[in-house]
Amino acid sequence: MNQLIVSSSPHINSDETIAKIMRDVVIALIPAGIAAIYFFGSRALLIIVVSVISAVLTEWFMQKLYKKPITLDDWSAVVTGILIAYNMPPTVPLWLPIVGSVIAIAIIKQSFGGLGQNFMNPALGARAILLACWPVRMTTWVAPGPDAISTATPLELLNGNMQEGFPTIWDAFIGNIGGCIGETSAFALILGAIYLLYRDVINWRIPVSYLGTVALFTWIFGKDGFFTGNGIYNLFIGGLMLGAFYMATDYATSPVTPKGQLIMGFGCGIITSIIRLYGGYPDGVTYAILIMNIVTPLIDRYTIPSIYGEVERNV
Amino acid sequence: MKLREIFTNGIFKENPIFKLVIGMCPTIAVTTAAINGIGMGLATTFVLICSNLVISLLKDFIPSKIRIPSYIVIIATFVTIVGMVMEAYLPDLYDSLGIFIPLIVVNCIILARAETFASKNPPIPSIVDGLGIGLGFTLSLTILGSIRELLGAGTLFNMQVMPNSYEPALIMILPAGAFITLGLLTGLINKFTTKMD
Amino acid sequence: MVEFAVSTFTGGIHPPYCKESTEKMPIERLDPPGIVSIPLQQHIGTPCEAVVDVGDKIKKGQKIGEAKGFVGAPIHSSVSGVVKSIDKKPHPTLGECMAITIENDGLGELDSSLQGSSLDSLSSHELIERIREAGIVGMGGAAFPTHVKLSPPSDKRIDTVILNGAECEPYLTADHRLMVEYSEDIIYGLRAIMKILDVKKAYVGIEDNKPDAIEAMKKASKSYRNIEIKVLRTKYPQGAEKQLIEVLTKRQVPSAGLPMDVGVVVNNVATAAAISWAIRDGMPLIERVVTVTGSGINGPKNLLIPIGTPFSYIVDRCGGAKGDIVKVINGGPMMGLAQYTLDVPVIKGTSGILLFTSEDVKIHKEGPCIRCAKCVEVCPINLMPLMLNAYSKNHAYEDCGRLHVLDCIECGSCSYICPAKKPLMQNIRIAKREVINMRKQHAKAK
Amino acid sequence: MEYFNKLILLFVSSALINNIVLSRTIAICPFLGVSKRVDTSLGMGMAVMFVIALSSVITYAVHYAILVPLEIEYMQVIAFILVIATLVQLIEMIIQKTSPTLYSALGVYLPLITTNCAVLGVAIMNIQEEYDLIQTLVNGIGVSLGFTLAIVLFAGIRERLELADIPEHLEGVPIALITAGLMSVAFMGFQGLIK
Amino acid sequence: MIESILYPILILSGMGLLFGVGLALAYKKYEVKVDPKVENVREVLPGANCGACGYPGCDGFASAVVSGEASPSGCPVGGVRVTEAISEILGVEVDIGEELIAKVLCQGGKDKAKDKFIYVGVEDCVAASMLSNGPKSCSYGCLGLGSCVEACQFDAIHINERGIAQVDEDRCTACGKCIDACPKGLIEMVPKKSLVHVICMSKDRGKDVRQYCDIGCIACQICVKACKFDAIEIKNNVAKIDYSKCTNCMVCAEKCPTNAIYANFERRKIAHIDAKKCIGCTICSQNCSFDAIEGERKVKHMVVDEKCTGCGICASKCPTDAITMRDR
Repeated sequence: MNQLIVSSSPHINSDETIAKIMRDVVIALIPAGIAAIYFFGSRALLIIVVSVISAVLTEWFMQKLYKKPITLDDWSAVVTGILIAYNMPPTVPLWLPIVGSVIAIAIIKQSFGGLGQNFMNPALGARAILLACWPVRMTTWVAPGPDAISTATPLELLNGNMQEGFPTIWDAFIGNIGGCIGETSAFALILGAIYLLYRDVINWRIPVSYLGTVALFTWIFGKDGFFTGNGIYNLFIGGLMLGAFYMATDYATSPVTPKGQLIMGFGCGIITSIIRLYGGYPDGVTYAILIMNIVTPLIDRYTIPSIYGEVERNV
Repeated sequence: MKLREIFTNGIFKENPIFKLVIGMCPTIAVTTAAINGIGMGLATTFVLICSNLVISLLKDFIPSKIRIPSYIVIIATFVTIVGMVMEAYLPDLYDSLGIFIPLIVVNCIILARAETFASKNPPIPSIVDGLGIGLGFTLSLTILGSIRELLGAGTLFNMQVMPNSYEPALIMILPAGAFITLGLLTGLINKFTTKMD
Repeated sequence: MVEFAVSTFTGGIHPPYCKESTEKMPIERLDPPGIVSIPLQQHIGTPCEAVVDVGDKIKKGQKIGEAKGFVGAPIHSSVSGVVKSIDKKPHPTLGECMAITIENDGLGELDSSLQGSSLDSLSSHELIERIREAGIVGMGGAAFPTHVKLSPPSDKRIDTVILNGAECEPYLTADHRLMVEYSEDIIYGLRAIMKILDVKKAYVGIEDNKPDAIEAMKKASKSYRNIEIKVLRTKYPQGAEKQLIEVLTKRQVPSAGLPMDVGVVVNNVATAAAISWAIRDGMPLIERVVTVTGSGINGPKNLLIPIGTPFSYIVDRCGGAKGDIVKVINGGPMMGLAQYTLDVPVIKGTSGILLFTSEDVKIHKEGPCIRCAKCVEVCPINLMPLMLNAYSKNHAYEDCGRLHVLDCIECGSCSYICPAKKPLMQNIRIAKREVINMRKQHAKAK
Repeated sequence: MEYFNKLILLFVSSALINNIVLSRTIAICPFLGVSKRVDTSLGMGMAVMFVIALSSVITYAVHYAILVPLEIEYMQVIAFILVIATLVQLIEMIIQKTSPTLYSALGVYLPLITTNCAVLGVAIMNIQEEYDLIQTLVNGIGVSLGFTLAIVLFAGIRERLELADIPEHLEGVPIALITAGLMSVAFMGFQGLIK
Repeated sequence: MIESILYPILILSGMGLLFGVGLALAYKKYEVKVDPKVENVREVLPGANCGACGYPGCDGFASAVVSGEASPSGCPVGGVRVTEAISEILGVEVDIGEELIAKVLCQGGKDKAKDKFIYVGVEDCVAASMLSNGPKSCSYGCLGLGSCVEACQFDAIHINERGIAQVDEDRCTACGKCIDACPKGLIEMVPKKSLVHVICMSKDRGKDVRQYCDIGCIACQICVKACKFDAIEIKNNVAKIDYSKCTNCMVCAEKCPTNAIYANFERRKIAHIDAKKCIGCTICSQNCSFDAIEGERKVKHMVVDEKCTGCGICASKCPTDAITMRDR
């Protein structure tokens, strides 16, 4: 008999891998991509493709540069690329998603040691930086359809004291509104989210607490006094669905403890609502998640669950 | 140590920004343009030379228990002078540097040199040290300011450099851009210098 | 069987159980090998002292090693024959250990001093003495002497006895078959335990993937109203002491505490069966049921194997090895120990022998931790395995101690579930060891 | 009521929107230096808060009671720094005597509060913005809370970074600066909260 | 005009005086007595804060030394220089111990010692040793996974190409961290000047050692018999050199059948007799255990180069200091 292998138990492993998880996220993002192409045309597809390719290339280049193993097969760069594209208005020139991908992968992800070690969501961080660099480019919206008529997003309308001209809640739900290419269709995003929940890639804590907080908060603090806001409407507009299901839940940048995840969702909800209602930007989802990303290490630190049997001993 | 060594030491081996990592506030705050970097750098250099000289002269008379407050008062005097001069002759620069002119007082570089060098060395080397460190500081600030101005406004010393089609990345002239640029720059220099070792 | 399982504990995993190949195989008695080598140490603690010499002729069931101190169990010969040597031999859990090697004379002569008795004729004190003399230890794995477990300090009130028939480890079916075929004996042993502890309530916990065992046990216990057969949901580590107690009694064993702190004593079903044989037939613990399975064995079986039988002999009797064996495990795949040789003997705690070919043993490349928190979710103790792993790797053992690393029950769920294939369990084990060392040194310094 | 609202806005502004570290980029040295552990940075934050609150009030008094009547406002920097230096030294002595644990935790950084630009910066800003005494106090507390918030969050992230395999040449200061930059990006979200 | 100069000066000096007095009073009230000795000791320490002394950083060590808790030679990093400096400050004469160096006592590399299984898991000796004592068939052998390398703060220990840890003598500061890190207890402090070492720790019987490793100590007693100075004994099946008796004659290493005793033959010395000083007293030749000195009474003695082992006994016995030990 040849030499045996000796290793520490357990001797069996689940067949879950990082690549499988990331691939599931990509699959879950497909419906939103189809919706984007349907509403904004082939331009949306082009942006997605350019963004993904540049993200993957940057990942490859940085790993070469830092002499790390090349891990393109874990699909994480693809996810980042797609999310960056989804956070772009359909009007952007193609160099913008490329710059975004480079910032996201090279600075926000690989500088901190690569997958799982970054403290900030790469796609959102890149979006915030692009927003600071080229604010006009990043906030020029068009209405869905072939004509590319410039329009305002529902959030801008809400902030502009308009009384009319809002898209219906149905339009907002299926995505027939202005906005970033991947964020408009709440329906497609929810479809993907159901898949992720079913596959146990994400759990309910962050999305539910996030969405719930926003709905409640925007309802309570309405424009015309307490309890006059339209909380449900607020759920379907802006980047909330995309943020709540796909970016606030980002493993590396959200708390690992159950209690921490609830706090994360709640915090995101509060900040999003405050920025939506009182802030200088129409949509607070990006900044809300980024700010909670920063707080995540502290949340983890202070929400470590009490271990089995500990409570009883203290009594 | 030879005077020449003391001088180059401040620019390279003990470059206050990239090697010692002190004096960060003005570095981050005022380097939105190359000219601001130079202005801030030279103002600091002046204070550094003067305070180093005075402290070196007075080092035997200051009791060690109250040396820090004494140094600061000396530094503050020169900062006030610089502020007045700038306000009179370079009002634009004075305005763009704003609160960071009085804050030169608390720039750790000056106090650090007073503590580690001027209080232990005779006047001439102290002046040279002040000059070296000050120029090292100025150089770093100018480099950082140039990069930020170039990318953030497309200009260099207020002259259009980048082609007109270039759309300036505004973040470069915001604090966030300063932090990130300085971080990457320091990393780059680290890589460079470790290779040389 | 229409019966709902009792509610389950938090955390845990659902590995593939792989029990099909042996769960229907009746227990066969393995004929003793020509040579057995019985280690003088079967569990953590001080080794036994040999009471025979090289050249002595001994009988089956004769005591050959005497325990030193209260926390120890004597060791008996599983064959009749001549003592050939007493020296260091490979050991399945301790690496190496002194062992008595006996050449089997094939006669199987029983030691004449072994006397059967009955439950009613013995006092609880005599029962304990009999259990101790029979060298009975916990047969679930850790092999802690049973008589110690059954003699709780007087300030602990025990009101419940639990028999552990969960057998949540994949592959293993030894307890399962035992419950199907020897249910009467198990209940008899359980009654002995109840008599010793003077307890009115007993549960037998069995996972719902063993319906035939549940049925058999129910039948055997029908006439004893204070014995309840409880159906458990199939989930690993359902058979871990603390989890079993919580599920059955809703009591949580305190951190760093023992089951007796909440008035419970837990024993394995195999231990109960051994107790019944010790009482009725006076038979010491010299053989046990072992599941021999895995993709590397030609004929998987449940065997009643004499203690001290080398693995190699057993493999031969199961049709030999099949294919390219890369791993041999003593115990189950989740908590068992990998062996480097087949020369190790079966000991009292061996519940299974697994032979894995390269088909079962995938060597994964370790990836970066993506903080998916799946390890946090599955940990039945509510620990933070990902943090313990990172701290352990950085030698930050004080942080590990702060995060209660010593409460880890080493079930391995975290390592199993990790999508990055990090060796969480191994790093946690290192941290445990270092923390214990650190605390010892600390105590010494004081 | 309006005055009260103004105070709240001032507080929010000085703590979050114009965060002293991430937006005004003052007090970077202690921010980078004392942020390796959450506990220490919390202590540093507290110390700074104490010093700033006290020094804002005292410098306010010095300015309006001495410098203005004598028409020597140009002496502001010297006078203020003298006050602050004395104050810090006093506090240092008191802490060293009364709480050795706090002293050893903050160690070398206590004397460095003197050169913490935030202290002098706040004092000068208070005068420049022509705040009254209460506004001065509110601003001081707001700024120092903002400082504490930034440094504690930063320390939390840095503790995590300790376990990450950061590329060799970015380890230490460079990655800390990049982290600060990204934090600054996130804090931009607070912009425009007060129109 | 006068006012604009006078006021600032008055104000400044007034404030200065006021604060000065205030500070002075506060200083009196809140004075913390720091022993100046502590500060002085702290000054001479290397400041690496490595903790090798067992105290929390150099500050901790400084106060421990002054309070008498720690020995002045307790800083392994600073070496003799620091010990002397501290002793000077404390005014204590310390006996400067022999300079030590860490030594890994195993040479059973990949080519010499077999593995008993393939280890898969965390690349760390402690981790591997927890599984059946590690993959090496000799349970006392170096696992070569580098726990000591990681523990060393001075980059003084490396795994060599044969898979065995090796100490870089120039960098080793004898801080002892590697000793604690090795799960096999294979690293020991040895005197830096000793050139002969038993590089094996196996307590197995000779028969077993032979089975596991080609270069292990089989406790054959040959070295014990070969040593003319009673410096070797066999303890627990392994030879042990008493460094206080060893003369670096290296005869044991020559005789060892398995090469388990290693000697640095390149640094072996040789006796040299100064013909001018030699008076032909024969004391040296009488004391030489190796018959390496020839010469009749009253005749200048000669060293037989091939026989001399460099033990240096002759040099220590020569009444006229005519013999010096030289490099070969």
